[in-house]
Amino acid sequence: MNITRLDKAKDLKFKHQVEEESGQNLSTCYQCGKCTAGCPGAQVYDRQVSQIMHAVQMGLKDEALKNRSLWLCLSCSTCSARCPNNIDVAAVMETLRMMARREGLVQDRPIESFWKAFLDTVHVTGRSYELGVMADYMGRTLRGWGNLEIAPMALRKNKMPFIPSVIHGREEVARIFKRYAEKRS
Amino acid sequence: MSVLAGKELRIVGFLCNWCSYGGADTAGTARAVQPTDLRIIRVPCSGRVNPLFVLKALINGADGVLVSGCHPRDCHYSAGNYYARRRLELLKEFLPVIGINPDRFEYTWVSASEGQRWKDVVTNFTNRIHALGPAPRWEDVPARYDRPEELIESIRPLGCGEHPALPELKQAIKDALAEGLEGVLGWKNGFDAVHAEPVLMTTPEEVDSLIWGPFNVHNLAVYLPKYKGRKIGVVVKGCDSKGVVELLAENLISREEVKIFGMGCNGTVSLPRILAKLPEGAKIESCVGRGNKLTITAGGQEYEMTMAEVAQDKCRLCTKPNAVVSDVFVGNPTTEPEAPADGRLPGLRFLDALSLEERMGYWKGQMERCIACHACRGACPMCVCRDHCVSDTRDPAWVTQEDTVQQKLFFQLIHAQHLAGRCTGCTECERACPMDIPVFALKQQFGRMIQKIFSYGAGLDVNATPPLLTYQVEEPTIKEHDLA
Amino acid sequence: MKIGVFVCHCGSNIEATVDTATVAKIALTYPDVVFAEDTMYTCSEPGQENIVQAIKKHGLDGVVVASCSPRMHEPTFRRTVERAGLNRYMFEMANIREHVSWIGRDREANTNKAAELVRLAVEKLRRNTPLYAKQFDVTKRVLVIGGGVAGIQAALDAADSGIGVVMVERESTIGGKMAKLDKTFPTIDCSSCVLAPKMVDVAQNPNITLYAHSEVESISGFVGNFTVKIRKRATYVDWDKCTGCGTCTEKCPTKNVPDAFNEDISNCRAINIPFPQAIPKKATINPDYCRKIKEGKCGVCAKVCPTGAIVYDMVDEIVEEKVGAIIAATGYDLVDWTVYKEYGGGAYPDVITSLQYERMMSASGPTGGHIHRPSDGMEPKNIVFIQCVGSRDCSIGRPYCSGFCCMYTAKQAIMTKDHLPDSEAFVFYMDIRAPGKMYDEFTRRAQEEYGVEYIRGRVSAIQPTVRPDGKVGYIVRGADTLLGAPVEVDADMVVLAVGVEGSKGAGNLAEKLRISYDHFGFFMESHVKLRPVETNTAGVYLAGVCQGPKDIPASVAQGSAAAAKVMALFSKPKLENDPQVSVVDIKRCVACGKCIQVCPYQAIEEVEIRGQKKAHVIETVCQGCGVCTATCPQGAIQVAHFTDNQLLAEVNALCLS
Amino acid sequence: MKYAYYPGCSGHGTSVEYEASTRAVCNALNMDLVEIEDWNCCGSTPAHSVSHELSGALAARNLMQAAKTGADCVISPCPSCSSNLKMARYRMQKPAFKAKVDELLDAPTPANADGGADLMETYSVLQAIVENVGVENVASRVTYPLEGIKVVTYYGCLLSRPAHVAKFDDPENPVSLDNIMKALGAEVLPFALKTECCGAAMGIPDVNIPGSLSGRILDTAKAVGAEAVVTACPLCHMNLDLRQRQAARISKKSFFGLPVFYYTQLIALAFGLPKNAMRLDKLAVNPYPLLDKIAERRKARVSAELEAMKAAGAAS
Repeated sequence: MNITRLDKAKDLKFKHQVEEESGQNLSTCYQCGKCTAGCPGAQVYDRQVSQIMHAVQMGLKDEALKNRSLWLCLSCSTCSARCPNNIDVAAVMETLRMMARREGLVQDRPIESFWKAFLDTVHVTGRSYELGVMADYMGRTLRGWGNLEIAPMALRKNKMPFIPSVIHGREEVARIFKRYAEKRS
Repeated sequence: MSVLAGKELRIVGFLCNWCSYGGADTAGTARAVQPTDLRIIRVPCSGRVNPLFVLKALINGADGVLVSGCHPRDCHYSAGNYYARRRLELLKEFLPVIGINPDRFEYTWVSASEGQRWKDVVTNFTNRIHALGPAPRWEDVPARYDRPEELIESIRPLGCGEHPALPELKQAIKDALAEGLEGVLGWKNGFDAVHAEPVLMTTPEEVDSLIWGPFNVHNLAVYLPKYKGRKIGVVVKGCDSKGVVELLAENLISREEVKIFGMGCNGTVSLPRILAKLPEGAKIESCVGRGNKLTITAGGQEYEMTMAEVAQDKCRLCTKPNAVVSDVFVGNPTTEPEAPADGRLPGLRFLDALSLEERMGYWKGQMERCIACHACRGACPMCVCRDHCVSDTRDPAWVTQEDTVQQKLFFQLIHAQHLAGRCTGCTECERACPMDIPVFALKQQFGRMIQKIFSYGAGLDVNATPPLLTYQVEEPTIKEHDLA
Repeated sequence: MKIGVFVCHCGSNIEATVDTATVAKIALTYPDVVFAEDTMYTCSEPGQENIVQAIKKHGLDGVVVASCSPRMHEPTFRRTVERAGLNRYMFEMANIREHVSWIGRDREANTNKAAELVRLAVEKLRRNTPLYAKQFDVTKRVLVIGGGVAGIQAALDAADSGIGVVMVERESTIGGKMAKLDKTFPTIDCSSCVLAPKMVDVAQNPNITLYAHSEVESISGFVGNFTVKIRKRATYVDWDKCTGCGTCTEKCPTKNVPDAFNEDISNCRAINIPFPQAIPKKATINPDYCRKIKEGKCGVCAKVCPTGAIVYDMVDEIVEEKVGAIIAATGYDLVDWTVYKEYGGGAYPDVITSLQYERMMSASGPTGGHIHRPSDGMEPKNIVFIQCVGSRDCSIGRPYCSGFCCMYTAKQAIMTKDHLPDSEAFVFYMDIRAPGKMYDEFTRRAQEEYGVEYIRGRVSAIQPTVRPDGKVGYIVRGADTLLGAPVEVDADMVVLAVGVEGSKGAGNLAEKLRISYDHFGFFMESHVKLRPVETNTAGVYLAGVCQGPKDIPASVAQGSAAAAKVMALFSKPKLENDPQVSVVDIKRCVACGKCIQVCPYQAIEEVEIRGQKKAHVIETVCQGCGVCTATCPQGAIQVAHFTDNQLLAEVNALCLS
Repeated sequence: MKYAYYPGCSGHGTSVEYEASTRAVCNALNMDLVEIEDWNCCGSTPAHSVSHELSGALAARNLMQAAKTGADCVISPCPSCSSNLKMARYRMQKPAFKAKVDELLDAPTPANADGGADLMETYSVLQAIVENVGVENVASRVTYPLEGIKVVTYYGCLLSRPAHVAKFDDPENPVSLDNIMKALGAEVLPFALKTECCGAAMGIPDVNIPGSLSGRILDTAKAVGAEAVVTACPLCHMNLDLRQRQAARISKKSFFGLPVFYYTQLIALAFGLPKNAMRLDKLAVNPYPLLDKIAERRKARVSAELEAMKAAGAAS
């Protein structure tokens, strides 16, 4: 493990940017760990929420952005609901996720791919289509085979239609995505 | 003193020593950074803050004034802030009539422990004043010389004929004099047929000179305090009787010492309106009133005019033509009309239609004409100060001798503020003004706001306490002004 | 008039953001100012001497000091100018620290503002006149509100010095929270063994009048002469007759009354004496439960009472006492922790407060000192202590540290190990706050000698579950932030170290006392460092947790301190008033009586002077609020040093030109 | 009351039984549902994880479509959808955010007096039932009470969170479902994991996440003695029902065999609505043994009541 030179690594601009985009004052975090304690994703995180919060406080951009935890966050807001300092921790996590994507620091391609697959389906049909998302995702990542375990039951119960529903306004929806893509680039 | 040009505005704060000044100290101790505009004047209690200090600051060019005291129930002196709350709330409602944006003045409550709240109050108030920008200066505002000319319609029939009960009244007065009354205040004919003048009747002959009619304009209640300690009588119209009631309510005269004679009133005239219908300088020879018509002979010519044309404004909206309180009431009472939907006299109606800046210009124009004769003060039955008026002393030095619009207006504001909650609306101030300046509008603005906030009208109940001399712990009609 | 101005650097406190030399230079241009200089520490001995010398050398008639808040040092500098032969009221302060240097960062704006504040002080001082205090009589008795350990200490110290004490206690016994504790840290002394003798002393001291089961109804008057109305709440037992034999309690058939003294973990009877050492040891009927009072049936206690003390139709009684000073010692209550739904919000029987745990561990408590969990009586093995419940938590509006929870949690963990050697104690903490003699050592002992597990992190939730053996368990989900990982304990019982706030009704009492209080119900002291016992209302003092969280030794110390303040106040034969009171100019007064009508103190009377009625101020009753001055239309009544002319001069200085 | 109805994508796939029972129950409670014409996917978690503006735009199109129905508000059975629609409206009260979203849309959203977007409010169907219809009205419609079956209610994360946007029930200890279940005659057991996350959509990339989280929820439910779990969320339902075997395996427990119902299915059951209003056949964990138990208890109760009536008749 490297020794962190705090004076050099400290990136206050980064901290302020996170505060600005998330609308949260991170100086008020006193590292009690209640967010970590209640986080359903904590068991699979490689860096705990409270540690990520501390990294942001210290302006340690890499530590805050380069981790899988951001992508494993379930957005359940338990952390925000229980924070004694009224910090919307989930909003900070979401902000970091967006920043990581912008900076090209995505640490969990599979989840990113799942989201892409999901949004592509919406982009094309106007609605999400589970079988399509699944196929797209598995095609992209060659992963997700664990889900095959439940496929027979889902199919038996006719819970995964083979034909996606497509809306009349799908072009309108597609234009939303198009403008979004243009704006980003 | 110069304000840092462009950076700061002039904001004056009056803070009570115990709560808000301490709250400001607490904010300082916590290094709670605030805008630098505010200058704090320490006072013992928010109840010490005479609203006239606020007016003084605003008239003299402050861009904003803030008063802060202890929270209600928390006053170091038990009740000072309750008085402050009533007076300052009323002041805030009053300000627009002289063209000052009421947002430039605020009052609130901050305790000594509330450093953060104090910071928020200062920051928000300063931001508000900066958003409003520098206050308009009297020097820069264009003066207006137009004035209310509206002739409002009367809500009751007005008349000028001879009163049938006058002989009965005279007899009653003679009887009372015989029983030991020192004298009775009434009216007799003046130097011509349209001018009446007050008289203290002490003999039967003098009683015979008593007149009753449209020229009895003077409110004789004004003389009563002078006779305190002596048994005396007074003849009153309805409006005059309200003055008597208010004097009684404030213990300025005593009920045992004054005997009140009343008759139903059918309205009085505005002399300027009559004179305007006659050739300038024409000598008035006689005047006969029949029904609602006056026939005046002047310079050998006859002029006819109706009460609808020449009656005083206050008579047109009068709902109390009969004495509110009396010992002797002769003749039939005049029918009392329902209260009008709009009780504003022309002065206030005119002002209400103007913008804030136009109102400033209006008062500037009016006050340029004021000759500071203080006839308005002399005619006012509710002025208790008499020879001790603050405008005639340097101690305290509320007004200076400078002949400026601000000084003259400030005198009017002192008078209006002293009358707040006590003025019975007899409009004698305005009638007495030799320059015909509509000063009553200031008092009526206070009056209507007192009606709005305290549902109180002066001069109706001898047992009532004027609202600014009392308080309630909970004031349901005053909402808290929370700046934090 | 010759005025001298002294502008203080206050070290760098002011100088850092205010150019004091410039302020002094500008001050020299003000009317009547003949001398001005900036000084390093004006309040220091050389600083004060400098003022004395300047007064003598320049023949000054008055002095302005621009430094900190007058609430801090006005008395100091008044003494200084007096030493130099001036009247102490020929002095004014400009607050350029709290109101300028500490709240603004722009040096130019601050310097300008400071100069203007000096201008205001000069304008005011130019219109000051020498004032002289009047003397008045003082009632040498003190009211102590609250009979916890702080109030007891204050009462005993005052009574010992010969001062009459009136003690008012809301509960039916004195002793407060300390009486409920099992042991005290860091010595593990038995709490009641230490406290009970002091309680007995209160009962036996002839100088102390105790009103238990009573509350302060109203307070009027001022320092030296307060009139206090006390509501003696109905006890339904004639305490003059009650001997405290306890027969009534034994025979009372109503057994389902939540026992408040035992923090509701057990029940008591409808007629009850809270605990064996209660002072006064008298029975009280709880009218919400008594069958006789509620339904008219029963009457057992009246039948069995050997002295015939039971009075079912007793009503509240109001008594009046005259005192010269008041000590508030109303203590605290626990924060309402049931807002924490993630901890069960009060629904889980085995999640209890630290105070309930004290009663459970106390040998005189309902379980006789045996630790059994409430749900099923099982002796717990895993016990989790959660600290900072209701402390340091902005989300429930309690941002402060309650001060003594770290210490009692360590004590309770140690006692747990003592009672149940096989048990495991886990303490979830954020920081261990143990400043105090032998305190840190004590928390170390908990860990080193007793093996208490300290885990650094807050608990997110307590989740009850049923174990395979059918017993209820509580999964405590916390974080170990040092490990950087979520952790869990399957606990049998959870003890919450619940934070404290001002006792219920504190705000209401503060209003009666006319003192400030904060959002949390704590009373505001006059100065947080230098006047922690005084309040801003003369003659009202504070002792114990009612002023802010503190432990027993600190509460006792403040109790003694408050008593000492009262002794100092009463040490003079007469008190002196603050001469900044209202004065009537009889030439201007027209006796309209408006001032009499608005005066909150009935300090103005109507008198006849040479046959004319005039208003007259009773100087020792007037408190100087100035409401009369703001009311008088002629300006005939002026409150000294806050006269119309002084305030007008200040307004004009700011607004004209 | 007229509602603009937003079914959500899963109503056409994994949660057809939720969709069917919701419509049937709303109909029975005289709630007038008008499906939003040509609605699109709200974007769900992926959209707001990628961009608030994108998420806002997808939601805004739906809310503008909804305005055409002339209804008073939008309702959706899916907590994720209703949360997204709520959040979009909440964020778009700020003019700056509205402007950014408008740039993505064909036509800008209408503005209100403060410059924010003038869009309809969205509620979950559950909130509409609890707050507009009232639990007492649900209770009055019950004809076949649930005979005291022991259930735990499972709300998931989004019904009452984040509290400042959801403005519904308690974020830590919600009780709306409990009250409905009690009204239906079920016994609701205390359950500390009501709002504990089930793992959401993380199953697609990694089955272990919902596996262990749902395993814990089901295990605790079983431990406290529940005979069934009641939910209000399609995603929760999938993780608890469809993935129940997987969850048992991953959390190293034996199969729980706990039926997981949508609350609307149980309302329909207690109202005595027809089979196609419940679609119990769509549930992965067999619910029929529990339904049989209800039927048996009902039989026993009714015959006991009859006996009692007879005895009373004989006595008089």
